[in-house]
Amino acid sequence: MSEHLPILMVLVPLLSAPLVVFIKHRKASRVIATLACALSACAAWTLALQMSSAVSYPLGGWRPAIGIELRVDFAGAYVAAIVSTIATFAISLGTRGTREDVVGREMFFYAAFLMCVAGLMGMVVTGDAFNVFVFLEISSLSTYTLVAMGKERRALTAALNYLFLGTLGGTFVLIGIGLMYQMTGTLNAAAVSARIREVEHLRTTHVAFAFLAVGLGIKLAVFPLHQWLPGAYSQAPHAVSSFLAGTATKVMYFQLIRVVVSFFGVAYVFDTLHFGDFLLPLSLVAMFAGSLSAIFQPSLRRLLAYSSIGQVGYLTLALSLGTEAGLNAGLLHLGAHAVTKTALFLIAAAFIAQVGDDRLDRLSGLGKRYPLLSLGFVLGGLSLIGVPGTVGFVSKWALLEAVLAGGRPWLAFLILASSMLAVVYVFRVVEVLYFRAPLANAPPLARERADWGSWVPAGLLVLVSVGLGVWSELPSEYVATAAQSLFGGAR
Amino acid sequence: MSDAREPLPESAIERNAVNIQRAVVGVCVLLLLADVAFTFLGHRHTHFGFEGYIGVYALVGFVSYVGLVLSAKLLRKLVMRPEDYYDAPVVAAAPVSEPAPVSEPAPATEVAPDTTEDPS
Amino acid sequence: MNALTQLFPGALMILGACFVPLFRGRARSAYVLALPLLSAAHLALFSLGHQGSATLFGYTLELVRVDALSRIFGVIFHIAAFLCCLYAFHVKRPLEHVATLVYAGAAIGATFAGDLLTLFVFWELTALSSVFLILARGLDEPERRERVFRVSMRYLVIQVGSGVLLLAGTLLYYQGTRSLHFGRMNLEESPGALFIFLAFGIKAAFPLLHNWVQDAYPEASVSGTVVLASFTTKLAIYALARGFAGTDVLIPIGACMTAFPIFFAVLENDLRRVLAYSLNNQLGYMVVGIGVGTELAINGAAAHAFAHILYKGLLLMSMGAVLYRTGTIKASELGGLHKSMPLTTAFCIIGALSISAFPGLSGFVTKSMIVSAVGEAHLLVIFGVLLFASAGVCDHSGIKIPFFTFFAHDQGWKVQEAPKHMLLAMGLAAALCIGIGVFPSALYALLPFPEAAAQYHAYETTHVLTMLQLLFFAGLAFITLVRLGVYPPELPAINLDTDYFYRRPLKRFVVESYALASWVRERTWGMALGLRGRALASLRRNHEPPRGRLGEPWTAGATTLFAALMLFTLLLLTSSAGCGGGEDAEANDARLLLDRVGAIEGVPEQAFEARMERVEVLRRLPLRGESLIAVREACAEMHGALLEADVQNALIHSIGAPDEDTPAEELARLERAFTAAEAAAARVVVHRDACVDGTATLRARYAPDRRGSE
Amino acid sequence: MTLPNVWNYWAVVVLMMVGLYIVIAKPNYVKKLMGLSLFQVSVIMLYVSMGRVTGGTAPIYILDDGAPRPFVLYTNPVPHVLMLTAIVVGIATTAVGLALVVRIREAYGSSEEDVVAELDRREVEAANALAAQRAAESDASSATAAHAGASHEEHA
Repeated sequence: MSEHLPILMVLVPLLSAPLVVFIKHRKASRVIATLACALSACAAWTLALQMSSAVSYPLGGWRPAIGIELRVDFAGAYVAAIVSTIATFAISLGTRGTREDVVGREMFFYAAFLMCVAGLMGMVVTGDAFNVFVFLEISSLSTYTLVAMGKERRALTAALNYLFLGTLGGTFVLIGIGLMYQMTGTLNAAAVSARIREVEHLRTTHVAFAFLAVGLGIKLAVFPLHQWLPGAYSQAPHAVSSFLAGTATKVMYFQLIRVVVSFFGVAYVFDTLHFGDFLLPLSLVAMFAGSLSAIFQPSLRRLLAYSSIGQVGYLTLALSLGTEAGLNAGLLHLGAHAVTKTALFLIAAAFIAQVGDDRLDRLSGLGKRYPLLSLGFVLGGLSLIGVPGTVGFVSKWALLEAVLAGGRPWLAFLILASSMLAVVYVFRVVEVLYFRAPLANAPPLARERADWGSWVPAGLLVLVSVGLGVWSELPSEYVATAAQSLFGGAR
Repeated sequence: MSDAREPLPESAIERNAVNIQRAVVGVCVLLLLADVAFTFLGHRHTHFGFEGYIGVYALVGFVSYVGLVLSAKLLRKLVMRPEDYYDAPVVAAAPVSEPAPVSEPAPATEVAPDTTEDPS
Repeated sequence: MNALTQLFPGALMILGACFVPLFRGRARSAYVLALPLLSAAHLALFSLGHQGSATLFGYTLELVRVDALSRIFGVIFHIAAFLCCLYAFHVKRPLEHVATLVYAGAAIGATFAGDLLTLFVFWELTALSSVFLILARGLDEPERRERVFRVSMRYLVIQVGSGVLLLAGTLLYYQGTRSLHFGRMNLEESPGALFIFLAFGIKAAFPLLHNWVQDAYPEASVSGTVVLASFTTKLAIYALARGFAGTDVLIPIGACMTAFPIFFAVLENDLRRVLAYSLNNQLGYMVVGIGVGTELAINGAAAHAFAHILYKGLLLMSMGAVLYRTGTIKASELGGLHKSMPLTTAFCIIGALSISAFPGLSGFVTKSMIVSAVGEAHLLVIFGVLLFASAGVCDHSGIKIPFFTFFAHDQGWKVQEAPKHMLLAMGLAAALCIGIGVFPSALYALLPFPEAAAQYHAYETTHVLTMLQLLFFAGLAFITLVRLGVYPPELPAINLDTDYFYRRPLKRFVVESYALASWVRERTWGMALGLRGRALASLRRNHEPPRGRLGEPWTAGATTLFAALMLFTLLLLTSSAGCGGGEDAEANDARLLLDRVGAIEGVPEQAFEARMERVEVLRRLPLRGESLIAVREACAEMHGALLEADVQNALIHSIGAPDEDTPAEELARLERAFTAAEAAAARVVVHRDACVDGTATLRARYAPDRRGSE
Repeated sequence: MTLPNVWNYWAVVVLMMVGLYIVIAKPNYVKKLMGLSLFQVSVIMLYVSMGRVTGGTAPIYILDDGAPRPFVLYTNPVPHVLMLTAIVVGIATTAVGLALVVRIREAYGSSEEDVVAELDRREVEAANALAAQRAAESDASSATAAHAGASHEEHA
């Protein structure tokens, strides 16, 4: 059984999706979706914890490089575990607000959600370049529909914008893969990386990399290509935005790492193409522009979305260093930010379900009424800032170490300076929650009490983010192994 | 707000304001005398030569004080601003005339009039 | 007992703070008051020299380090925490109590931190917890909320900025020395030390980095200001004393700090801001002491910090009481309050005399240590500056504060005396001020270098006499100036300070960069629209302000354009990497040629058709460059000939060896085949050298490792 | 590398650019979607071109009298197979996109991007204005309440 774990993580959600539609039962669909995600998560965690080296799974029994191969290394298992766990949290314990968003369309909602999970998991576990594209499109197409299910009509335009850009990105990736295939004659990751040495001086190879990088850059929301993100995150149903915030850009980041490290090789990408010099300024701009925009956003979810753009800047900055320490920091931050941001989006969803509006000023003075939710937001916000004792600090520390080890202290300063912008936007919310009187003339709350489903998952994730900040050896050691195996295999 | 209020009846301190001032002058004279006496009778513990002169600390105290207050008056000409100086909006001079309130908390107040009319 | 010493000092306050919201009414107040006492008892469990370690982030940390220097700061922080809690007895919201306790606990924890990382953690915690004390004022006065929020964000960013510098410095320092131990550092030793120094400097309010003190402290709530003024800056003083004692540059910095704030203090109308300037000035003495670095000087700095927390707290408490009762703290609106608030007046005067270093009060016995240390180091200029500053202190804190609040022109305030708990807190602080002034030896015993302190005698006749002269003649000058009408009147205004540079231009910078960004965006997008030659007018209409901001969603088209531009940029960048244009084309062609030649050789000999195909492909291969074409021709000819020869040979084999039965036409075919094969073989010989040598040269030049890797 | 030799690649580039241009410049959502489809289709041509082997036949297994014919040079079939998937993806994308356009048309009454964007913007601004107004009113009322509380305390 355990040798089939890699395919199970993908298959379970993928096959449950049609099941959900066929069963046509609202409650059952939710249960099935939950179970499928949980099973997938179990498979991912089992694999992540028991593996001693990269796992290869030949699909259909064909020899890898002839047939399609699933390949899970430490980093892949780590990302898969994060993605499936967050999917479970977002879907199973989704808030009442989430469920109300999609009343009457539950089957399709859960089916699309499962497809999206399957697509993301597939991207992580596959070792075949074209499969990456296929799974990318599976997840993207389902994401467009999920975003379009948002309550307001602006969700539709957000979804369509996302569709344009997502398709553009996906097609760029496809072109890149095609050119890569043209140069190497194979789609298998291991075989590509073995053969790319011979053709890496050719222009077509450069172009292949450029297309892949920009295509993934769009999906990853690298700075000037980020504009689909705020709309999609702030208009999608709550479960979806919580899920996307924690996973979509993270998986794309992981793909970019694989393209750089596994397919093309660090030496080629950074020494020949100087990709780091291209990515670094964009990351810096993202760190500041994203956070600065977040400060001025009038709505809670847009604030969080722009903060995500800033955080993607940290991720790409870590990658642009082109060192093992940088990779380590990037993977750590990937996990840290996934947990934190999902928790914050879930809390935002709970708040919005209570007041029926996602404007920040409607939260005035709600800190007293919802002490646990507000406390959760504060803790999550502190992790976003990178305050000691939270997992955000662990990753920021790793990033600083990586930057300093690269001999660029000025970068460390920029990172730290931009985290002060995070201080401002987090405390903006804190101020609204705790230091304003409730609006005297506000429309009545949609509900009086928050139901347990809205704060338990968020609370658990907040606890995780604080717990991992205190017992920081747990994530750092695993990620260090992952980065080492990923990087060691590349050089 | 103070115009509307009647002051409380004068206290002993207010009645004796002049006496207090006189007392201060008296103490000053006494201190100088003590300094003279001490210089000739006792042993001064000093770090620098200038401390040996009689009344040097009195001079330093008086002159520093007057100098401080007078130079602060000059400084006031330079640094004094109305109380709401920092709250006044900054206007951008960029090609597109961006309204100042981007850093203000409620930029929407300015567009309120025409947008509320728009739908109607 | 042992279990308790596993915790760091101050931990009880931080942990206890979490439970404050569980209590109600008087029980809460009692609980809040009990926590500092409990924590003080906890501190008493630690003996001098105690060290506790913990492991975090893979580093072994020195969580607790108790020595004389940290102990005296720990003690005074506990006293201050108790007084602050007592003073804030009336506050009903749990928030401020929690913030106060966590803040004080973090400051105490930082004092006992034995390594830089632990110090950083507490350093940040003080920043994050203290900001709530400022924010809390927005709750009491909703109309000030916006202002308070901005002040608190400025405060928080600067405080967190200091922490961030500390973190960067710690990392750099660790890289240089492989040690996180928080001990004496050299500025020259590592750039990390410089950053750490700057981080301390921000919190210690060095000149030009000082402004957050005057900006934030007066904006906090009545009790909040007292709390704020007690911990942050003194923690920085402790950190400087620990890390940079005897660093020469501190002496001019400190002297500057004593002198320049007093000018502003003379002018300032907001009396709590006057005290904030005076705080800065007092810190200057301590910084000078640390810079001098002798045992006496360090003793003086520590003792002065101890005394300073008490009398500055006392002064701020009295001002807070006035604010609490009257609702204003502007000198221009106050006066004559000694009639309605006599006890507060008395306490304020005790504080004012203490800060002015009046003999018999705490300031005198501590400041004189620093001044003597400077004298012993024979720093004449610094000594002069300190004397000047002493006269200045006498003005703004000693005379201005009590005079304009409680005496001066009676503005007709009819208010009650301060609440009892405030009076009690002030009374205790005043008693301590007097107690230290009268029995300095008790304080001296606590100092970092007790032997040196025991030899020091503050009450020397010369010293008392000169100090009295200085103070009384300064008072005389005040009387003279007021009588002459020269003393500057209190005006409702603000005075520009260094914050001008970040409050106006920074704001402008943000606004401008936003405007610029949206301008760029509109121009680029406008150009894209211009491509389709359509309706620029409608564009202008749509993008009038306040539209077109960066934060708004962009259209799909605009972002697609950006994606295309990005791709273009990356393509340009990458295509310029590694290979030049002409050489590149030739290399490409050469590799293509080699590849095709290799393809022919890779086919099994018997696959004639495939070989024929490939030879044809080779023959038609488009190439540039004479030499490549020559090689191509040669190889095509050679392989064509080889193929021909092989075909003929195969034919010969298929016919088999001739014998008598062989028909004549067969023999003729065989004959032709032999001839053709021989001709082909001859052609092979002709072209072989050109082909083999040519490909070998090309291979060596363009694909050296190709063979090996395959 | 003259034009006739690689004309298919040039066609790919032209198609791609035309598609991109339409996505960027046309305000109508349906046109944009068509541009996107064109862009995707160009990739199919790219793949098919790269799979072609000069002199190769179609990748169909050729039998001579029931036996496989030896030594046939086939064009690479893999890119063709890959493109089957890409075609499906392209159709799915266009279908989802068109469905969204229909919904947008229902919700906004237009399928022109500028009109929809303008409507969105107004919606946001109206919400901002409403919120600001509400905040101002609330501040005013709470400020009076606070003053009342303060004076009450003073009396007590």
